[in-house]
Amino acid sequence: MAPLIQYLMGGLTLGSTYGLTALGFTLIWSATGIVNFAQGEFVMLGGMLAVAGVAVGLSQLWAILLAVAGTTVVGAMVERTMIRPLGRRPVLDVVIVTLGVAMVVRGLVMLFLGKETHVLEPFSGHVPLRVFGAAIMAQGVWVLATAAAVVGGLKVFFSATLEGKAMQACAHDPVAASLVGISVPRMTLLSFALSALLGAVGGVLITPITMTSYDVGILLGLKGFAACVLGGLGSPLGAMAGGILLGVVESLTAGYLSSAYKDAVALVVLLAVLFFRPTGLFGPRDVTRV
Amino acid sequence: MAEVLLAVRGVEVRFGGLLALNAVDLVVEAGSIHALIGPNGAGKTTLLGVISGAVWVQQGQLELQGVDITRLPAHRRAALGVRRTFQHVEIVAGMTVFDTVAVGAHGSHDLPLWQSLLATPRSRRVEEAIAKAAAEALEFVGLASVADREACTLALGQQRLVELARALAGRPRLVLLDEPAAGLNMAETAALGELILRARQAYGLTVVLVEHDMDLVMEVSDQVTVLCFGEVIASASPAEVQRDPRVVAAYLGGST
Amino acid sequence: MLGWRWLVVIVMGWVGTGLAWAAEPIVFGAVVSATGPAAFLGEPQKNTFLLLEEEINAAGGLDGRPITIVVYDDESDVNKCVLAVRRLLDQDKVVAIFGPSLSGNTLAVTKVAAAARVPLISMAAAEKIVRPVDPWVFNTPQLDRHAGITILQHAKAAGHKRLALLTVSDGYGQAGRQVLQELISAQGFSLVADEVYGPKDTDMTAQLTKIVGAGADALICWGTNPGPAVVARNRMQLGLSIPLYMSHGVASPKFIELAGPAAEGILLPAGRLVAVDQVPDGHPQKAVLQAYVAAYTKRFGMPPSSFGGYAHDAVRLVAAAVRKAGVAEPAAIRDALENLQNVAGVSGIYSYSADNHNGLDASAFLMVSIQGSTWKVLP
Amino acid sequence: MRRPFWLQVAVPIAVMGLLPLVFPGSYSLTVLILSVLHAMHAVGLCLLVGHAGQISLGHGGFYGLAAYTSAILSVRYALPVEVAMAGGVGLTVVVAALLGLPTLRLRGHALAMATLGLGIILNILFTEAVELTGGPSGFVGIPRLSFAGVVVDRDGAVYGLLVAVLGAMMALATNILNSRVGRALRTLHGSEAAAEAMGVDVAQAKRVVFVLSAGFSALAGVLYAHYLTFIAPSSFGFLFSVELIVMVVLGGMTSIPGAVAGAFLVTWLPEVLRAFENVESLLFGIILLGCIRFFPQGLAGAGASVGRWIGALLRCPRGEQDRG
Repeated sequence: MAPLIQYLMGGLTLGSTYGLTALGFTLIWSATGIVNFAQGEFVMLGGMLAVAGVAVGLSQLWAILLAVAGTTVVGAMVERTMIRPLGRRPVLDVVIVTLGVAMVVRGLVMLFLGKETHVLEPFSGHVPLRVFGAAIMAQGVWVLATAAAVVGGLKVFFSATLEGKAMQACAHDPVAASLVGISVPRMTLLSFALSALLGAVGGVLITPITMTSYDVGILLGLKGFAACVLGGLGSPLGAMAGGILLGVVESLTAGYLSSAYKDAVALVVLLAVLFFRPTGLFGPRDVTRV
Repeated sequence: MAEVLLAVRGVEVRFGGLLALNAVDLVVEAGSIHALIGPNGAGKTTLLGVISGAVWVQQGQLELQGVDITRLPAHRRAALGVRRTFQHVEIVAGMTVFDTVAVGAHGSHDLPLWQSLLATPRSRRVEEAIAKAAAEALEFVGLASVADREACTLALGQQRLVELARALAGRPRLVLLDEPAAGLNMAETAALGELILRARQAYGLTVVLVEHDMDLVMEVSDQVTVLCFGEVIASASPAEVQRDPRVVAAYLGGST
Repeated sequence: MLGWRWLVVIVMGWVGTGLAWAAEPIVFGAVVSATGPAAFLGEPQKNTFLLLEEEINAAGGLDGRPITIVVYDDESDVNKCVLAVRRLLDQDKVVAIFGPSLSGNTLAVTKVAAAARVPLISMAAAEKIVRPVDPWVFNTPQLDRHAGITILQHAKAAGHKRLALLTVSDGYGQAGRQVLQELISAQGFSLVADEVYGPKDTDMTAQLTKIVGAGADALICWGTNPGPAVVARNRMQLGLSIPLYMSHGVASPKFIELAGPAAEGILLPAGRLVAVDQVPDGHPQKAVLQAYVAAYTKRFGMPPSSFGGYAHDAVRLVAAAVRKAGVAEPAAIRDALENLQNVAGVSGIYSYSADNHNGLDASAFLMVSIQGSTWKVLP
Repeated sequence: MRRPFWLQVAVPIAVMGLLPLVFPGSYSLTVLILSVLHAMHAVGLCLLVGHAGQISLGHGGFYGLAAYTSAILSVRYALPVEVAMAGGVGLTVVVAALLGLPTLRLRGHALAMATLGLGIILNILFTEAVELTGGPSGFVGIPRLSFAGVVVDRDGAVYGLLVAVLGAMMALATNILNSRVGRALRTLHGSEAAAEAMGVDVAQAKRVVFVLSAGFSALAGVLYAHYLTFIAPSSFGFLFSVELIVMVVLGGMTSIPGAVAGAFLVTWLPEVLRAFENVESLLFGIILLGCIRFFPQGLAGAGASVGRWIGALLRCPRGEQDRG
């Protein structure tokens, strides 16, 4: 078994879990310019609700569908009850509200679903696949394939549908967008619901690999956010690529340098990108000066 | 011919693929009121941004009294005596009229932070000077009585005056006014025109005025430059510009 | 007539006061990490304190006095832990403190308890807690050293020479890693890889790949859930054939649930609690274990974990010390604890002395393997 | 709007001085000491978040960096405590300045991202550099606070010292807010365009406030390390940084005494509401949401209302006399 290929495969699987979280971030950012610190909690909620569904005797498929639907509703409710009433308050206030939402969601899940760690059955069994002599979990392929599909879907959504274009217009200049007849509140609602949906899909997909508990959202959120910044906020492809890059850097560092400092090395890469290429590796090239 | 205060030469600005300003020249004489007019999207506000330092030029040069300011950031230009007002009023919620105006004097003093941190005698003298300048500016525009009100609660006309006072508090050499009459009624506009003329007198100002209200432009300006699609199509006295067929065409073309 | 009545009232009042005085409860304190990252430790411990308080009071209390155990949650946070201990000493005037759950938190409060001259019986395992001995500080868990010795005995018998370590980078993993590094070189093994992972990491294939590349005969993984379950799953994913030893930190049904089929064949040292039915009938711990499992399961609807066992033993030991001392005073309890011999608890058989404040030895551990999703005690 | 010094600094300090008399005992004193330490962060963050409009999610990391540096210098290198503390604060300020230099040129949430990343990197260092830091189970045996050989070992004396330090911080912060710098910060928070057009060096102003707030957190860190004599990485994590934001928001974002009150309340609350320990995260989340939505002025707003109410109450009898 060639270690390098195994490291890359491991990094790919890990990175795609980050990328899936990052996609939700990027969607809300694209539509509203808000960094949603509750995105990790949407991912956690998807996984935990699916686990809870299985625990009360639903089949895994139904549990997953209900979990995704439930999380989407939560996302829409968060926007309706928490974000929208703020109106035109400074972005800082909205960002702080998302921090608050994260704490509330985490607190409620801990209270009602407990503090234990849980796991879902892998969709295609426990037998790993062999790729170029490296082993990869079948579930990892599910994650990667879904992520690729979502990236493609978002690309089409943003470039080919009216809704998608409207959504981007809102982030760019909400006043202008509303002048040309786009309903900014509706777009914000849509972006939160879609992000929650994406988060929940990610949550149920990665739970068979990473397991879940009420507090996994924090780290997932941080890694997803880092992936976004790395790839360039606002670009779905960038988010996914940033996630995979982050995962691969971690995996290679653990393999060749030091497993103790793998997260630190990945974050140093992140800071370097932030300092020297603030729009991210895959973001727009021309940087407007401030 | 009077001394040239501001010279803009061959300025080019691009936003992505859009050419917002193309080879723009502008010469503003000291003590004059120089109007910039043109149809919507002509690049007037962009040009003001270029002068104030909010917009970076891709090509061209700016000189303020013979000093090259092309690569100076906005706050450094403010320190050289450039102030502006905004088309969409930029007044911060939660600040009083007095505080809003006092910010205008910020760039006129250079004081190390530790002085403010420790409230040293020198910093107190600076604060007093700022307070005095702000009070004078408020008095000048006639808003002294509302100094302690929250600025964003005032009517739009008064907010525009707050912005003017903010610009004046810095005792600037050059003031850039971006559509100061937008949203004002006729009486307010007339008073504003008078105020601008008085301010030139009292503060020794040079003014660059972007304005759609032609009556105001004709009343106060010494020189008018016409922009259309990012290019200067005319620059002359108000009377000449009014007769210029290209200008008339541009406005008719712009409005259809 | 009136005088008679008054006399009755006075006598009754006197008796009543006397009874009330006799019934004044003995107040113990406990600090657990019932929330936060270490909640898996603190929650069963908190439950156990509740259970034992009821049990002891139902059985007539200690020396005729009921007991109260004031339980504070430190939320796995060292500041809150210090506050909780100060509060127990200052406001609740406790005679002994059980806990904290975490080694780091314990190290932060030992001086506080010692300065107040109140015995502290920690439920954390780090060796630094009891070596060197602080007269006022005891602990109840089996030491990491004993677990390490048990693992290495098995490894030696199986003929493994080149060992690899994969430890979690928290207090538990750090303590285990230090002990194992020391034991491995002292016992003539060679340590070919020494890797770590973060407590919330979700992929350890890189570390495992590196370990295989280093040519290890066997791997020792030291951590608490969920990390080791990820290690087990990744090991199966990579198809590794070298034996995997785990620590006693995963000796709970939760680990088998999380690791799923990947748990098969994993070896670990565990207290007798995981396999009560496999403990021989004559064993001194058998009755204690059965009683604890039965009572806990009945009260909370799930089986107890070995972490709860640490709380159980702490209470039982202090109760034994109070009975022995005949008085519930901090200094007397401390002195009596130091002289307890052969007290059977959930985690082992305790014998404290002036220079041994842990009281257990390697015999507290059994080597078990996971077979058919359950624990199989190895001979 | 000038902030009267006595109301902003003197009254809060006097109240804090009296608190140990109201809540006697060593336990209460410990809670008070932690509250004052948290308040030091809150004062700095009030400037950064409330006035400069920048969010930092890494002040827990600065707290830890200073604490660990001072602990390492005083224990591993046997330097005097004062020198070690100065070293801790100095290093932290330098690190903050280096981080702020490239980051605060950028608009938007660059600072949130950068501080978040740095905070986690620092936490990994505290955890993994076992030789230096003692690793995840903590750094034991840090010497107690001492100045020129005099050890401050009574908790009462520590509390007095901390309140004095906090008072100095509040005074500095109040000076800033009463100066042109304070107005500049408020303006750039609302409109960077207006601020720079008026001559405010926006990046520089943000940087200065960021470094100042990091310095306050660093000072809190070294005092904490030498007060508790034990530190562990878990005290300096992301969640602590978020808790600091809760304090500032609860205090009303822009008010210095409000931020201090917020710090005291957030530190006391879990102690008072023991039954609610399972819902602490929920509670803090609700505080954040509730304050932003319904009470953007936070405790400071409540304080002002109470002040007006008392004022009205005092005036009322006189008014009746006038009429009578």
